[in-house]
Amino acid sequence: MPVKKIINDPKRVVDESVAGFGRAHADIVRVEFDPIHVVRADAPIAGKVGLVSGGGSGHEPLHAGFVGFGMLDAAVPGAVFTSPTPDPILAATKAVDGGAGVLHIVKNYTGDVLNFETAADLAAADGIEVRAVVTNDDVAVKDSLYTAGRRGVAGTVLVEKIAGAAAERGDSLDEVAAIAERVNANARSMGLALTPCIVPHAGEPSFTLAEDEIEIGIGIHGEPGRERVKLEPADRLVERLLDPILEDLPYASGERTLLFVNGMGGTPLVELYLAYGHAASLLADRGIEVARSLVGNYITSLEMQGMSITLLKIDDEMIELWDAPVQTAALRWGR
Amino acid sequence: MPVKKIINDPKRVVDESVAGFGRAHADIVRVEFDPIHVVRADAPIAGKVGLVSGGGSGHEPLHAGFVGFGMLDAAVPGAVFTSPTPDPILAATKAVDGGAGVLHIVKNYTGDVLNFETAADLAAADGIEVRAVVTNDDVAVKDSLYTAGRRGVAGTVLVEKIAGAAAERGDSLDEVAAIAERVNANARSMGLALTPCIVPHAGEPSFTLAEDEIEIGIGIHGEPGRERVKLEPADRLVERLLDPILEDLPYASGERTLLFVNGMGGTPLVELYLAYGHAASLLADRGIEVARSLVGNYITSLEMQGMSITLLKIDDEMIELWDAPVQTAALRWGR
Amino acid sequence: MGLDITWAVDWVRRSADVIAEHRVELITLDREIGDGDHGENMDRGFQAVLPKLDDLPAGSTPGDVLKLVATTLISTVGGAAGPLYGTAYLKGAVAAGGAVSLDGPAIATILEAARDGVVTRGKAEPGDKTMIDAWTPAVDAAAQQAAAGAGAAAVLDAAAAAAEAGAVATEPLVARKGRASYLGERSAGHRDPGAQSSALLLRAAADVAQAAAGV
Amino acid sequence: MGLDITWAVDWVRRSADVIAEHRVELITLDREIGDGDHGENMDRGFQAVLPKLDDLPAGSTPGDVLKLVATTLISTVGGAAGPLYGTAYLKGAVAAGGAVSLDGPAIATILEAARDGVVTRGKAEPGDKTMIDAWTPAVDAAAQQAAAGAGAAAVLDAAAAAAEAGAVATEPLVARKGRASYLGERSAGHRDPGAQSSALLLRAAADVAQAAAGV
Ligand SMILES: Nc1ncnc2c1ncn2[C@@H]1O[C@H](COP(=O)(O)OP(=O)(O)O)[C@@H](O)[C@H]1O
Ligand SMILES: Nc1ncnc2c1ncn2[C@@H]1O[C@H](COP(=O)(O)OP(=O)(O)O)[C@@H](O)[C@H]1O
Ligand SMILES: [Mg+2]
Ligand SMILES: [Mg+2]
Ligand SMILES: [Mg+2]
Ligand SMILES: [Mg+2]
Repeated sequence: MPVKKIINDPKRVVDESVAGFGRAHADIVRVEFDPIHVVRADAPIAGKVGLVSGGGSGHEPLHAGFVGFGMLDAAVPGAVFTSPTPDPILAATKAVDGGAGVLHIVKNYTGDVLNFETAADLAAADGIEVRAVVTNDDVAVKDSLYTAGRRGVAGTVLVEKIAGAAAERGDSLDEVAAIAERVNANARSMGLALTPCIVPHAGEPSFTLAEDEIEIGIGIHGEPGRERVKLEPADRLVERLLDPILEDLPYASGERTLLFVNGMGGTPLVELYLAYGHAASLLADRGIEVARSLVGNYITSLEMQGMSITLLKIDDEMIELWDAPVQTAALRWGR
Repeated sequence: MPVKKIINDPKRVVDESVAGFGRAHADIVRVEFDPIHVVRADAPIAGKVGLVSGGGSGHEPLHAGFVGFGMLDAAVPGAVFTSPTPDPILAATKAVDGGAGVLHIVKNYTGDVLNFETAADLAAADGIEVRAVVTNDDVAVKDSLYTAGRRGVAGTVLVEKIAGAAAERGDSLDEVAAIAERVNANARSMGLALTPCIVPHAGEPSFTLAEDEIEIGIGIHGEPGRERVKLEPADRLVERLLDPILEDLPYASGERTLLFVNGMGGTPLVELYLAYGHAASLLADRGIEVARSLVGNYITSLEMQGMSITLLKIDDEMIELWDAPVQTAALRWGR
Repeated sequence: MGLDITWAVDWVRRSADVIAEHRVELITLDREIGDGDHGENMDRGFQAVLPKLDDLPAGSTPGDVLKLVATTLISTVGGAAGPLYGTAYLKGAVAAGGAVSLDGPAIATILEAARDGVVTRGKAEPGDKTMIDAWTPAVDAAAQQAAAGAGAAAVLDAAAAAAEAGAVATEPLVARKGRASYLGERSAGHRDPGAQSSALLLRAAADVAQAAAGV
Repeated sequence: MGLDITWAVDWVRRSADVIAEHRVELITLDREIGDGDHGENMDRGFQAVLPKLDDLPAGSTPGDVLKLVATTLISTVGGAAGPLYGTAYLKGAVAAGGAVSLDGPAIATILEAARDGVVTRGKAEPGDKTMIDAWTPAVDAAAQQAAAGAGAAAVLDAAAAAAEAGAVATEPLVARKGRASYLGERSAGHRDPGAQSSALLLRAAADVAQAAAGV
């Protein structure tokens, strides 16, 4: 069975796509191929903390779409859904080192953590100060004592934006790492899928769902979720995501949040905004102020249909950094 | 069979989604419901030509996502894939009339043209000067003498951006209409689909395709395309779209273009950038300079997988207007 | 025996029922060569007319009913069908004038005015595979019957039968107007949804007239 | 009779073949409780080692081969398996030292060092449903055989058999490490892909040793 995708050779998908990305956004990034990484066009920036993230491909625009002024200095795309090896992470780390140290933003998956660790060790051996923040905002993973821990999902985008703004305003490595940790600690996410996705090399859906079934607690790698339920109205689905988030990190009435409704890639905006509307109503009912919003496909699983909701308990400094100018392929304002 | 979508009631999809959109972007737009239309938060702007577009829903972010500074003053969302009736178009026209006249940007479909015509007549009766530009950039429709004419597709986004910038800098209604016409006259598009989409009220795919078939020359309403071919590598698919475009509006070596690779909603960015890369190479081979680029899901058909390519033969003035600041939900730069 | 306000109101009610019953069929026809919304659009429109019938002032004429349908369809249907059907009913209302009862010739005149309105707005010619291919034979048959002295019910019956045949006859045609035209040759082999809905509406008119005539 | 550089090189070649043959099987296992890339990852890694074998300088030892595999897997596999297998081969290489020939006890020591490396990096315990559940019984069986005086080939054969049994025994387990752990109870009923690839690699080592021993 042929894989129905706009690709040439499954083994060349990432290289060809990243090449196209580099061409389309040559004003913002440059792309290196041996080993593959995407770097801010003006990197390294002397005296600025460098921000590097990366992970398996297939989550676009994450991470390359967030490279640029006010966000990441480099992104390291691995094979589809496979964390990159240490070499390109090391190369990216060197490429963005402006003398003020480098922060690795790593989603909490065994592979990502191990490969970034190795790269950090190698970079340290080359005299670059490296700190890592491991994001783990996914409340779908319960009993994290008995698992590899919570996964890093959509909250990662918020960490990258806010930490990126902190680095851009000249914060030190310690300070940038601290704000990244603070964002991660205050972010909670949960996702669901209506359809699976097909990894190009695998050629088959990541899981199968009946016509009337959905997966709750899905990750971003086409991995099956935590439970499977019958299709329900959007309002109820939104509740299924929001309730565990608010249970995990309760809000007092009057507290502020950033509400992020993220599409998994194949869900139309019409549905994401519909879900956003109900989520905003539910939060208003509880007296939680939606201070900032983000709606769209920012961290995806190829063509998977579904969405995740993220709440970030936000404070004045985070709001200021969120509002700060950003100029990347996928997130841009203020310049 | 239930329709697998994040919706409540198929009949309320548009209202609920537009409500969510309005909430998420309250800094940019306000939403009116009786009759439904989306207006720039600061409309009407005295002395500025007002730009109104609209059409069936299901193409998000088009058009509401393009309401804001430097682009549209109002968008009128119809039912899914159904052009709006004259009432909301009239209401939107009145809401954005700042005394300098209003331009209607209408995609060339019988329903859109007729309903906007009626609204324009009614607005004129109310003393508002209205001009209409009908976009028709789709080269997939051959023999336009024997059809309803070419369809307006992705080129519409470029018309809205460039005409919007002209209006923002203070051009007169005649001037804004003229630049809109010029963009439309220089834009050519063609699309393809790998999968159909499902209109919520219809509950069934718009067409069926075998595992190894694609539709070439697809429109944006889930209507079947012009021909059906076997799945081919991405490079060949790109050629299938670019060749008829370049045949229809040839470029001399050295001429400049804006290359727009648009996703139909369900195709991951990884594929769009891959296609962009090959399109850019082909254009370079022909000595055509890609002066500006746009890659992403800007005019979609719900969750359809596929893409379109648009080339706009661009001149200095169009580039200046393209680069001008824009602040909408879906397109933003320079502020 | 002419057709009065009761017939007009009953026709609208029957139309709403018939369109609702055939909603999925019309969606399916439109999906094959269009965008799959025709049944939904028409159903939305006629359901919107129903409650308004109750507000018709006493002394309303059939023309008033046609005008009510026209304005409601224009403001609720959208798409191509909204303005086209809206125009049809509007022109029909003008042709009906203030008459309280419509005889055979009046019905024929109304149908012709309606058809002409659609042509003026949509620019379709017979054979373009549109609703015009139902309306044109209907108008012709109605004129013929009326000229032969037939009553209103018989005129409508002839019109409905001709429209039904016209709708069927759109099947082999290649579309040259509307959304189906983009399909080129591939539009052949499918019935035009607008022609089909036209036939359904004219049949409803004839059936209600028949019932009114006590046949 | 000890295992020399020829065995080591042949083992790598055989590993590449076996992984390629089982690529889809490993993808499928990983799709069920992970993200469907394990077969692709391992195949990419071993295919990348093959051409490098030709560049091994004369006089290379089995330890050099293990080191070459380690660095290549680390720089080409990615995911969890890349660093974990990379560490396994690296620690194995260190344990092999400069020996030109590996006897039974040497093999047992190498396997133990490899397993310990994986545990140090991945923190998995037996029963967590990871490759450790193939490696731990393999290490134990190898140690037992070596202590009983078995030759290298027999030690590897025992290790492979134990690893195979260990991989099968992961099926009822609930995962507590790696991606499968997110599934909770739903991870039960599926074999761990990394345990399966470990068994395949150890079986390849034993088969090649058997052939070298001329059995
Ligand atoms: N130019 C035209 N003249 C007459 N009828 C037309 C014309 N264009 C479309 N139609 C009719 O409209 C029908 C489609 O209506 P509908 O599906 O509701 O609108 P849309 O095409 O906008 O989705 C067609 O089947 C055809 O009968
Ligand atoms: N912490 C760990 N310790 C030991 N083995 C592990 C650990 N985490 C994962 N694994 C092994 O890695 C295998 C998955 O490898 P692979 O699919 O290539 O990587 P990824 O999980 O990053 O997609 C699992 O089947 C398991 O055997
Ligand atoms: Mg993986
Ligand atoms: Mg329509
Ligand atoms: Mg239609
Ligand atoms: Mg895996």
